[in-house]
Amino acid sequence: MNPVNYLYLAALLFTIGAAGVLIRRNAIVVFMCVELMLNACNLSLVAFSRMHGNLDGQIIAFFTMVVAAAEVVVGLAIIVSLFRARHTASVDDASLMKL
Amino acid sequence: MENLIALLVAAPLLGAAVLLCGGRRLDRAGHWLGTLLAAASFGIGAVLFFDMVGKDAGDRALHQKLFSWVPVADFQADIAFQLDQLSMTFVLLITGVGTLIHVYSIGYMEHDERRRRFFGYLNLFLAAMLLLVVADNYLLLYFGWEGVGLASYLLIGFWQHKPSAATAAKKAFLVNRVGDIGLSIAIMLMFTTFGTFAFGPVLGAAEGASEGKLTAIGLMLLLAACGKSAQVPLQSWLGDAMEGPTPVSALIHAATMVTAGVYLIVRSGAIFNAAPDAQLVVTVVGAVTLLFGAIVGCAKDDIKKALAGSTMSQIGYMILAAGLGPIGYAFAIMHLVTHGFFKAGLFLGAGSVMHGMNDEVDMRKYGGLRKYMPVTFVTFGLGYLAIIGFPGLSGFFSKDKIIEAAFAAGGAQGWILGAATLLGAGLTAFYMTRVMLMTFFGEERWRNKATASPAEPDVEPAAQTHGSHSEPHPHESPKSMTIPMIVLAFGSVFAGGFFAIGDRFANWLAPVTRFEHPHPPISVPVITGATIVVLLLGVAAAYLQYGRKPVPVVAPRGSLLTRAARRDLLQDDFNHVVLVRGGEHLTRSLVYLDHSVVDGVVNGTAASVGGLSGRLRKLQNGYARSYAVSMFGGTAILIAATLLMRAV
Amino acid sequence: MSFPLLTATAVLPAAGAILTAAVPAARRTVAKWLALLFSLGTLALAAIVLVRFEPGGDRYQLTESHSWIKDFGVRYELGVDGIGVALIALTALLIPFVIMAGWNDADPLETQSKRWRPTQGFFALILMVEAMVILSFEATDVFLFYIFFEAMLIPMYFLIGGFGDRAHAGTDEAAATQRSYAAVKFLLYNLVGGLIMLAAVIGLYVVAGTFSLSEIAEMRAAGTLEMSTNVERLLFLGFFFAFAVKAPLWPLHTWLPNAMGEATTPVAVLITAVVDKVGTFAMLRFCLQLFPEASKWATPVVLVLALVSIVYGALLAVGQRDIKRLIAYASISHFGFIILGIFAMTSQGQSGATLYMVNHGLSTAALMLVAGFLISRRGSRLIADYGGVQKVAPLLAGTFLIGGLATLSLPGLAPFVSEFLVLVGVFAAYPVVGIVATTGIVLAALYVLVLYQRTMTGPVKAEVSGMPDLKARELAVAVPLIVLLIGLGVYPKPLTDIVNPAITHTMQDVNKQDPKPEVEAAK
Amino acid sequence: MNTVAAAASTGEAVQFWILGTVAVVGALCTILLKKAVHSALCLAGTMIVLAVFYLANGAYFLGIVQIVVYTGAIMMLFLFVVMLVGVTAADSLTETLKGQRWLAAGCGLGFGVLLIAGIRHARLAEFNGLARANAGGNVQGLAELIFTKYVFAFEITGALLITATVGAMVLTNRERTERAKTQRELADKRVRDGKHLPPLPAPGVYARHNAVDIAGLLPDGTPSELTVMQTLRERGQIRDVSHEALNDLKALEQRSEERLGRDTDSHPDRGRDHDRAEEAAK
Repeated sequence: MNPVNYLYLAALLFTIGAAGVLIRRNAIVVFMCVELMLNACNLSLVAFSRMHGNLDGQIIAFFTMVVAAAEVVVGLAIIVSLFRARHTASVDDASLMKL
Repeated sequence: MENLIALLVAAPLLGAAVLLCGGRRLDRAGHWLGTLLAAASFGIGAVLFFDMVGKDAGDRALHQKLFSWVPVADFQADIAFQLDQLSMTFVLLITGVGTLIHVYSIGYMEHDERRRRFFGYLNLFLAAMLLLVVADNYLLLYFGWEGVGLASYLLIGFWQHKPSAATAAKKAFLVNRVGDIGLSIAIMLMFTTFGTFAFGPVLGAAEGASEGKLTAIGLMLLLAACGKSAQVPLQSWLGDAMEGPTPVSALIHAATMVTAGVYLIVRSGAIFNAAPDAQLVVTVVGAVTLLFGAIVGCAKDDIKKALAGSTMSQIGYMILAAGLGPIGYAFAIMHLVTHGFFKAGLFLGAGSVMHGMNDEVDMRKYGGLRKYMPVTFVTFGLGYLAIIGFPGLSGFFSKDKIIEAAFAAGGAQGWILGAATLLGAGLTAFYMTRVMLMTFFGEERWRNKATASPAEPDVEPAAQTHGSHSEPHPHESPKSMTIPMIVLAFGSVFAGGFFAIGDRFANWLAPVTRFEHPHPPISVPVITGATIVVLLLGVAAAYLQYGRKPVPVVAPRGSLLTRAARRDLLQDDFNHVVLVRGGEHLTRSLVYLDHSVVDGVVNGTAASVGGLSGRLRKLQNGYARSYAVSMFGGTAILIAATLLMRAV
Repeated sequence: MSFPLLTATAVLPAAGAILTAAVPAARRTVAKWLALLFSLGTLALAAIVLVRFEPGGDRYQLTESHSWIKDFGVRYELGVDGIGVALIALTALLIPFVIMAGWNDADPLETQSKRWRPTQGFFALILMVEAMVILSFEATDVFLFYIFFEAMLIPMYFLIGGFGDRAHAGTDEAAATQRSYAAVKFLLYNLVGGLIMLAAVIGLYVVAGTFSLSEIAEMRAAGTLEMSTNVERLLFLGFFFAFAVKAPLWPLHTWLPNAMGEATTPVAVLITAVVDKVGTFAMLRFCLQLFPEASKWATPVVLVLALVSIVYGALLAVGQRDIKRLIAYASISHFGFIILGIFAMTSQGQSGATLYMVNHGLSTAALMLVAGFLISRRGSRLIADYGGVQKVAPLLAGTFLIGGLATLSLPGLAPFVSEFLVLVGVFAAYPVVGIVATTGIVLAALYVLVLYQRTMTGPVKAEVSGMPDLKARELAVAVPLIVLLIGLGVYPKPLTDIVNPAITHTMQDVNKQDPKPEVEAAK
Repeated sequence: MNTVAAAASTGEAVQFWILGTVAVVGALCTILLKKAVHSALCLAGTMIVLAVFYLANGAYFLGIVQIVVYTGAIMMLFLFVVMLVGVTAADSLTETLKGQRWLAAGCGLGFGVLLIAGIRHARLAEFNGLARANAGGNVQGLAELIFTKYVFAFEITGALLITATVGAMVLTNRERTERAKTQRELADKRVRDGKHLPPLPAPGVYARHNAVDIAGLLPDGTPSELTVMQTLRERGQIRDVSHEALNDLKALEQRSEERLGRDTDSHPDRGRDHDRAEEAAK
């Protein structure tokens, strides 16, 4: 088997995640989909690092995880306060971004 | 001596400036100042005249260049004066009659609170008119030409609160403007033909130019003359101009301004001599107008309008004479001067009558006034005799000469013109007799019937004196008014004889206008006889109609011609229908077009852009997810693009 | 390095603008006096320029030249020829009157708070416009000119849109919408023109490799400037379009009536008497000098358009009900005369056109400002609302009449000289065009006299009866203008002496000679 | 096994195909299931699968971290939030934005196709394998890089984490505006309000059913909301006493009575009780 398949898998997961972001209204689920996309990236990074035979890819993936962790913390905090504010976690309810 | 010329113009100009800018504090002395300056200008004119007489005929012309006016490349216009015999004649006429009418106005305008301004305008007119006649190039003449137009505009509309007056003033100015197109085009033609438009060079080189150009120039000058001198087809304004105060009608619309056209043609004699076609047209215009004016004069019941028609007709004589070339120039000017005297006199007389009759202008409401205003009666009578050409008086000499010259034009042209002038003489006799009879003879039609003045109560200052509109109390006018009338009467009696004896006047002008003796196909006494017969016929006819039978107070319907003549032979109706209505429609449709089409295109574009952006605006629905979709799609497109780039 | 006189002439009003704008809101009067002071100072500087300028000397004098944007060879080059001097003088002369006339036009209404700020802005903007206009008269670098040509739109936009005529029919909201419509229209028209011109400017740089007028002239003289006929024509059109919009020439004129109608009278004067002159001035300086052949190629069309402008503008003026719009259309007609004179390509025509720019500035200013005084008294722009003013306010009527007579170019008043020169110049080259143009004289008389008759004469209207006559401030505006009109009408020689040499140069640019007369008159 | 072959072995292939399918299915479930909890769980599954793939790719450290940090910490965080927001809060999958779903699907499809096309297009060299890189141990290798080459990035991520924590606290911390009420004050308040003078009934006081989210029945058999804890009440997560529940309750009583051998009319009060219960059931 050609390990390039990992990349295909990553692409697939990423796309699914993106589609999820677009389809779901529940902020939390949207957020999960973002995580999914991040993970897909990580997978491809790892695969790359294996291809090139150096660890930089893994390092990047590592940083990605860290950043993802930070992002989740803040993001979930935002969601919580949003829920507190308007008793809903739907992203469509925050639609004041129009003229 | 030369420097006096400038002074000649400056004096009344100063008067105008002071009176118009001076403000109310001059109200009490203003009219005296105006009269004084007019008189001063007359004095200067006299001095110059005697100086001129002192010289021998050859070098009598004076020249004075003040400064260069508009110098651009070849186009060199100077403020420069030329005073030769022709100009001198006019200077004396203008300042002389002008001064008299200033004096007259002192009395006539006594009760008008704007008398100061009236005198200011009069002075302004004098200055412009003098500038017109002493200018030494056509552009400066144009300056004066429009100047008198302005003065006439201001004076016709002097009683601006009367809409009729304002309209008449506007009409006069506009019709004159049409004429002015002629003058300006003539000047341009001169510039392109001769490279200059100063009298000396142009007239000197006239023969050199092609006849076509000269004819064009001539016709354009004629157009200008028609405008200013109220000749057909631009005569329509003169009748309405009678809305102005009577002294104005006397000075501007009888004696001086309206004769400027004659001056222009005579002054440009050299050009016309070399352009026979133009001359022919001039004579035709003159002939037509003299009959036109006479007919109109026969039908009008408004005394001033009747006199206006007569003025038209008399100027027709002058224009006709001027069109005859060297044989006519001198007589044209001569008739102009004599006409200046008697017509001014007649108008002043008419003014005096109105003054005594609560500003009633309808002759049908006059009658039998000779007992009440003797001086007016006598002076008016003398003017009357003069204008109809009663043997021995001014009109006789000057008009007779023109008739002779007309016959002398030669060929069929000569006969036709001669006949026209004769007929005109007869008509003149008729309508003037009519005026005379209706005003001073017959029963007193103003008695025991209220004279409903057509004008508002405060129209003429005189009205305020005899406040009510009930029965007028005819009375003689004050000295300040009668004296000028008497002086003018003297002029109208003796001037003609004085000029005509031994062609004194013709010889005086000869250096300027090249005098030639007319040689009519039939002997002079015969023509004279014919003239006298015709005028007696005219008088008789008038007497039969208005002397024997009582004059109805309400004008009878009259024949078709009469009714047409009352309406200026329908010329105004034509103007109204064709020019005014047509113009209104044109402008209205243009306004619409400008708004809907020219502007509409632009607005349409703007509107469409606005609509498009309005539709695009809907994409901004505020839902993060739909923004995300577009972003996602964008990414996809970017990737596709990069891939394609790579692939290529 | 001598004192940069030209720069100073433009910097002074600009500085004045900033200072005026900085005056605190409550000190309204201070701002007014400050603005007036600076405009007078500018006038003084302009007078110095006028004196220092030797008519016989070089084509461009008092030149300043500094490198600005090296990479594109854009230089800060100033210099004036006779035409420029005349127009700078006109501008510097008119602004004080504009300021005096608009003394109270920008004051807060009763409804607005006394701490209303824009009064300062009004005068500051006027001064800013003055600076821009003067600079664009001075710039001898095409790019520099373009910058100021466009930059003057900004203050004008705010002047039109921000300060409307107090006398308007309908509600304040309606007036506001009309005003913003007019302002936007003004801006868009001129921006489109400017955009096309920008393209042409860049194109010129591509072809010539420089923006400097003088360099291009040298190249042309040396024959080193290779510009194919088509390129030249395209560039000409690019420039001409912008100037024709500004001028304005039919059919690009429709912004002017709106702008002049809605803006306050002083601003309307600013537009037609000063700003629009930049357009005609630029035709004379840039179109003819940069693209002589193309100019000659375009002459027939331009002449026809100018003729249309003359007659069309006059006829529409006759048809107007609104005093200010009437004057606007009259101006369109007059601009037709100016353009006619420029493209007649004769000394008389072009020098007449230059005089016309100055005289039209004076006459329109006189007529429009007096009309403004009239309107401010009655609070209506409709002719029908007036009548018999002459009886209650003779001074007002008199000055109005003189302004009107100047507009119909009566001999003895300045516009006559220029109009006649233009006509003669055109007639000499194209007789038929000249004859058609003369009809403009009659139409001018028509609309002026109709306006005067309907507003000033006749029985006194009730609303008019209490109308006060001109006050001292208003006389201080009207009288000097009238004096100038008469003075330049009787003795325009000083002006022609300044202008003629410049015109000789322009004639050389297009290498044309005046047509010679048929017969040499016996001098 | 600390050397990863350049080319994947058959074993790895099998593993890939099986787990890969699981991962994709998990991902799909994540985005398709109605309830947030289920999504979260599916995601966790996918992540574990990914962790396995990391390990397979020789990223041992990352694999572990993935399991510990992601699946262990982050996903649990998610679950907490889900609990806060409401476990059963299922958002309807009906799309409100017009065309959004189709657009999303289209874009996603196109995007995926493009990515895959891109990868295919990239004609990647076969793997060099991490043999050398991992020679000194994967963790050591990473550590070396982190503290040398990527030290700045590392420090910055440190800062980032701190900021994130602070930010989270700031966002979630609700400022107390007034002192917390004491028991006494609360009691007084209750008295003042006048409702529920007695303390709230403990969950399932009268309950005939042992779940916190089912309202207990009042003596007359009507369910009382008060017996359910406030949070659930607010979320509207109260399961009502269903009709069946009442029925088998009745059945129970029936049986007990039969066993105790009492006839119904000897216990009139109970009969009344029945009727009332039935009414409540209706």
